[in-house]
Amino acid sequence: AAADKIAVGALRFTSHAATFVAYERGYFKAEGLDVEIKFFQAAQPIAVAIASGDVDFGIAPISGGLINLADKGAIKVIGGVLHEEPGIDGQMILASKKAYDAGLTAPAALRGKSFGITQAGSSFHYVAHKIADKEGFARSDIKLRPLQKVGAIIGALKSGQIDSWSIVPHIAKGLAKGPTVEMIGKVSDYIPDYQVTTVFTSAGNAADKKELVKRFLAAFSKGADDFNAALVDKTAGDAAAEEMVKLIHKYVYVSRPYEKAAPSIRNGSMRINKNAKLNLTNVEDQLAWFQSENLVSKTITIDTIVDASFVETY
Amino acid sequence: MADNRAETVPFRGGGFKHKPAVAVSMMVFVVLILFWEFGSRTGFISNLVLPAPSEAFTAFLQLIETDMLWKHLGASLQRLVLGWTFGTLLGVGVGLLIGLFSIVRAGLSPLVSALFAIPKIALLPLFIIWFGIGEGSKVATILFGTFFPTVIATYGGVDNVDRSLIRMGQSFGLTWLSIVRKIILPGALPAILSGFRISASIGIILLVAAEMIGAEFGVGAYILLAGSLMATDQLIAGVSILSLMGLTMAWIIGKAENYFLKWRM
Amino acid sequence: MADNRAETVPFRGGGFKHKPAVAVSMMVFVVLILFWEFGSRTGFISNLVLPAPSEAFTAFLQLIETDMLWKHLGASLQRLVLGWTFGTLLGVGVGLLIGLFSIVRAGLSPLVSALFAIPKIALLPLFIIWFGIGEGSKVATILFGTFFPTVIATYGGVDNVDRSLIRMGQSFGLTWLSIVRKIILPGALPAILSGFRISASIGIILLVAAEMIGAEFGVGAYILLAGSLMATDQLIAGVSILSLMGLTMAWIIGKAENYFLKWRM
Amino acid sequence: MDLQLNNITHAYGDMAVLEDINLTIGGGEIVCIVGPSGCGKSTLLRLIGGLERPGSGEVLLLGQPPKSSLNPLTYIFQDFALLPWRTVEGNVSLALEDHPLSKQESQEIINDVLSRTHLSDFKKALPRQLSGGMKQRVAIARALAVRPSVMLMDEPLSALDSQTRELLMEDLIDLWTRESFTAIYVTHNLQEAVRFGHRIVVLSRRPGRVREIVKIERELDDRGGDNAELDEVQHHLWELMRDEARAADRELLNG
Amino acid sequence: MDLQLNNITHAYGDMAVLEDINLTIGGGEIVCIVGPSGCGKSTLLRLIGGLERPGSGEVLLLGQPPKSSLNPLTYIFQDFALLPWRTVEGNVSLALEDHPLSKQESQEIINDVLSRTHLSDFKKALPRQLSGGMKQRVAIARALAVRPSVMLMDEPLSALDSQTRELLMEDLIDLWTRESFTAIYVTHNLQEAVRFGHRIVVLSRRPGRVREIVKIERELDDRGGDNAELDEVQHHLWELMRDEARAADRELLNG
Ligand SMILES: Nc1ncnc2c1ncn2[C@@H]1O[C@H](COP(=O)(O)OP(=O)(O)OP(=O)(O)O)[C@@H](O)[C@H]1O
Ligand SMILES: Nc1ncnc2c1ncn2[C@@H]1O[C@H](COP(=O)(O)OP(=O)(O)OP(=O)(O)O)[C@@H](O)[C@H]1O
Ligand SMILES: [Mg+2]
Ligand SMILES: [Mg+2]
Repeated sequence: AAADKIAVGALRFTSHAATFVAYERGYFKAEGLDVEIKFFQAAQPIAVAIASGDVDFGIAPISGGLINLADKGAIKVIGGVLHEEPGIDGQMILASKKAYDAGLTAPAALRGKSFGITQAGSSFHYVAHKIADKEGFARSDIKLRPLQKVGAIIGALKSGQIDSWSIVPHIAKGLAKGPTVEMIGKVSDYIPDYQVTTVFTSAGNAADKKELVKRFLAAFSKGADDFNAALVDKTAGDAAAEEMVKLIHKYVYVSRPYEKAAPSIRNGSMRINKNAKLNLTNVEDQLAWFQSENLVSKTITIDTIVDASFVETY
Repeated sequence: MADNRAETVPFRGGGFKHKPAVAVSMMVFVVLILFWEFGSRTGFISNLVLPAPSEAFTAFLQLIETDMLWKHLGASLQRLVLGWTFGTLLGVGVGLLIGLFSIVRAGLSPLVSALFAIPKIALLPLFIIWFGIGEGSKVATILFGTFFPTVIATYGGVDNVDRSLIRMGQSFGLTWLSIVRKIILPGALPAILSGFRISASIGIILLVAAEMIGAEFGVGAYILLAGSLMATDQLIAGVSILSLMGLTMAWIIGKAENYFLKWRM
Repeated sequence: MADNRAETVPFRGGGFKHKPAVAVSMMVFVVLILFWEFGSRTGFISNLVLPAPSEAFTAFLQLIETDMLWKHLGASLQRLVLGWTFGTLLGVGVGLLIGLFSIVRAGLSPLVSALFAIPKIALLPLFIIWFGIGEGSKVATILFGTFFPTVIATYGGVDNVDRSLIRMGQSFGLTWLSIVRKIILPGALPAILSGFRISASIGIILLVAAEMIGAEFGVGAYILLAGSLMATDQLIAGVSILSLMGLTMAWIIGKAENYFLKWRM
Repeated sequence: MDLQLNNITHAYGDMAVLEDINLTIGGGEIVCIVGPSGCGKSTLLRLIGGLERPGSGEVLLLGQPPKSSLNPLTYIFQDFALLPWRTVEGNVSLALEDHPLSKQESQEIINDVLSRTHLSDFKKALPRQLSGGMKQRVAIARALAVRPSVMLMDEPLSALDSQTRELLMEDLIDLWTRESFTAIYVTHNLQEAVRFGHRIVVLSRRPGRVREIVKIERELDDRGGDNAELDEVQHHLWELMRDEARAADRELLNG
Repeated sequence: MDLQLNNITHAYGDMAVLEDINLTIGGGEIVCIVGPSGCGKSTLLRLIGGLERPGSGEVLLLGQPPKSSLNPLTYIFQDFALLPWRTVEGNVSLALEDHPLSKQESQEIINDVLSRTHLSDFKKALPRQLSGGMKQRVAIARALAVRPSVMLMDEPLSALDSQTRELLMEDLIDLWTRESFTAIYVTHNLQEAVRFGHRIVVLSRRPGRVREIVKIERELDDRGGDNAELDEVQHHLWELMRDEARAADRELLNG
């Protein structure tokens, strides 16, 4: 039979490596999937694109937009991708040098400080509130600054216009190396089992094309296994790691020469959940947080968002 | 006259004239909204594609109930008023200089034309660096957006002041300042005011762009949030608020025109 | 005549006239850029605040060298041409209908005014749902942005066609279609063309907004990427490309005006 | 073909403009209509030409217009009403294009009327290149092209400077002497009226009524130079109208 | 105070407009300047009033203007040149505001000139509410307010319809009869010229030169009605100018 044509939405980030590996190494083909990768500038539009039918599968953090789209019956979360886990560098909390010098040396001191986020309802927003909760001050004591774009946040942090931010390790490390930014903590201390990104598909696929979804997840997981082995667990040897970096470089940091891109790719490698396991507990926590912030309707249940029939959840 | 047939002259005028039909206008709006509501209720228009007007209205009511409307509106209006006031004041000033002095014109008017067309959203990152993420960059965005059209309207207005009036002023030996104050300024006023119309609507459009930068409150911020949450009902509500702001501004400027330009019809 | 003093009549004309001073215009540009370059080199203008013009130029050269310029430009031009062409075609069509038929005017013109002023960035999330993330929504953004001003320019043009010419046509017993084709259309053409000027620059401005929607290539996408990377040199290079596109469009429309409106001065 | 106006009364909204106008115009006759500003002269002409419908009363065409006439009632307007985007030739041709004429027939008509108005050298000129007098000549050529039974002229000379007016007046008289067309000639200018009119209809202030109809027997081509009889008629007309003209002049417009 | 023009020659770029104009205008005299379109009449008037500098030659004021004159050389323009945003009163006051006059003095002058031009009832009217004739009266009042030694009038009547023109002509003659101001009166209209001019200067086509100066002895207030002498002068002027006027008329503009 002819292969099923599907489109997968992706960002040019290392965290989407599983898709690239599965594509490059023919795992999708082996499952009878004719995949077209569509690239996006931000995660949010991938969810919208699934709703509009432009894309079949995508990877993105749980966001207010994603939940609302799920509520409107457009999409379903079907698995987990990135996951914070002890022992592996996870997202880090940063402070501007100016704020650091003024005493912001630990997340506990964030009370009354400003914190950069892209938009209300983004993962950054969630992180900031989780820190407040754990440190025991009111969420409103952290002054959130929505700046739309990661680049804008970086600029604002460097120039001391915002005091703090949290971000994935490879960007965090890069920034902290410079003179204007200091690292003050880890997100995993505040959200131990953070299900950072998830894989999702249209509600139609999840309900009517279960077979197709399963085949996609199988291929995707194979890609994830290769990636984890090569760059996260480093059990596959140096040559395999090198080869993996080269493969990823076809998609990520393409405008930089390989020598410059490679360290960033290696630094940015975080574990991708085996078999797309999904931490449902954390997803529920995220949903509860969205609801407590009035960002999504209180009547939405976890079943509206997640179809747990495809992968192992915990 | 042999032939005694008498015929009325055939009518050939008519057409190409507009009878105002307010009833039709109202009806189109009402029918459209009813159809839209009906479509949404029956599911003919998917909720994903477009929320029902009633939902958008509910979102609007919610804004009022939670007192957020005034917070958003207040924040936006403050930015708009500040940015627009300074933008137009500066714009009128520079426009007058360009209109009155050849040297200034030669120096500035190509610059103004070059900068006018630059999309302000593209410059947001620079604005953040230049003016910070506080109110500064938001006001600056609107200021920049309103400055250039005002300059162009103003010096266009000065250029279009009837030369024969200026010549008349000179022929009566009026001083340079008298001519500028009593002839050129009032003569350019209609153009300046119609420039205000344009700059006001540009200002409102730029609210959305301006409030991309670290704004917690503001109609633009509300719309952006609604967009990122895919809360289309709130999105439509927010956009309607902008529309109403635009109508209000146009109405105010219309009043100002009536007042300042009553010498015209 | 007892008093025999003879005096020349005092000169009181002069002033309020513009001598074109192209040299000054050029000089202002050159001096400004040199000053900026100098400021950047000496560190007087921090690199964070504004990159040196030479850096922006280097970024531009890099675009050429890497052949990315044509990719970006090609993608943007395609969107612009498609969106603008359909937007203006539809706009002229609807504008003519509004201009010619009272009923259509009553129904549509308030709707057009209401929708005209809505900021298109605010609608991006809806556009994505309606038109997808492919070229559709990008072209649609530009189409929407250019449609409304064209409608308004067109029916304004039709309204402003000299009524005495229409009356003349009727008095010679011309058919309705003849009057529309031979009098109203050519008479509205100047307004339509100047509407094209406006819609072209709106189209270019909207490129940035349109390419916010998942565009890999395109001048707008390039600028957005540069902004998010705070690569101010690339940002300035990209913005300059937009400016050049604007100038080119204006030039083309100027040529079209010269061709179609040679009957005017 | 004669024209007959029966009890024409017209109003715009509440404003009565014309009241009870009765008039018959016969073939080859030039009837001048004079009256103070705003008394409804142009309105009357529009009613006659069928561009507007009279509030009450009727405008009748007595007898068939000749077959050859393409547009029996043809206007010449004060503002020339030339299409600025068409050449002289194109402007004349406009009047012919909706009629079933062969290209050659049209071309012949155009050449003929242009030569009769001394415009043959200006065929390809655009209106903006022409002086006011030349523009009005083009309008006259265009009117001649459709072989009208009656020419309706609304102040055809009043947009021209006085020397051009003088020149065109001579041309018009020439033309009439050769072809003796029928015309209704609206004007403000009493000198023109006594130069052109076989009969001069004097209207009162708004609402316009017929105050007097003055007949001048002398032939048109015999009215040039100094002519005491015409001076007298003109003087009489001016006496009739002066007070009303003054009152019209001193009226405040738009409230 | 007399005005003397010595060898005035003027050109715009390559285009010679005036050539070697010599003329002296004495007190209380009205000099009419006639000539075909574009021969440089308006230019000449601008040179006389100091609004433009002559290419060569000079315009001399002989003798001191009277102390009371606020603006010795004062224009009246064809297009009235009223500020549309000022009332009748305000337009007159404009001419006085840059002079050191008390409020009361100004008010007196304004009231005086408005009553002399029969405008007292229209003090508060805006230009848009006035007919053309009234507008020109306001411009005349404004000119009178600065007590000019010489009035420079550039076709003051040619924007008016012919009845209003007739009325204003009567008013101007009245005014001159009472105050015998000095004036240079540019016009196209030979009838006006023979009604107003003590001398009539006929200019040739561009470049304008003085072709002839016609003197009319009869008093201004005796020129009304039918008047064979004036008709003859007018006829003579028209004979002088007809061919040039025709040539000017048939010239293509802007290439
Ligand atoms: N279409 C119209 N609608 C309303 N009022 C009109 C219209 N046309 C003319 N009028 C009014 O009717 C009156 C007569 O107008 P008309 O143009 O016929 O006068 P006229 O005698 O030609 O004046 P003029 O000498 O100034 O040309 C004027 O008061 C004018 O304002
Ligand atoms: N400022 C100027 N620059 C260049 N050319 C000019 C200027 N003013 C007038 N001219 C030209 O000089 C010539 C004479 O113009 P002017 O206005 O003096 O003529 P005129 O006799 O007043 O004509 P009209 O009878 O049409 O009023 C014309 O050809 C005109 O185009
Ligand atoms: Mg009329
Ligand atoms: Mg002149």
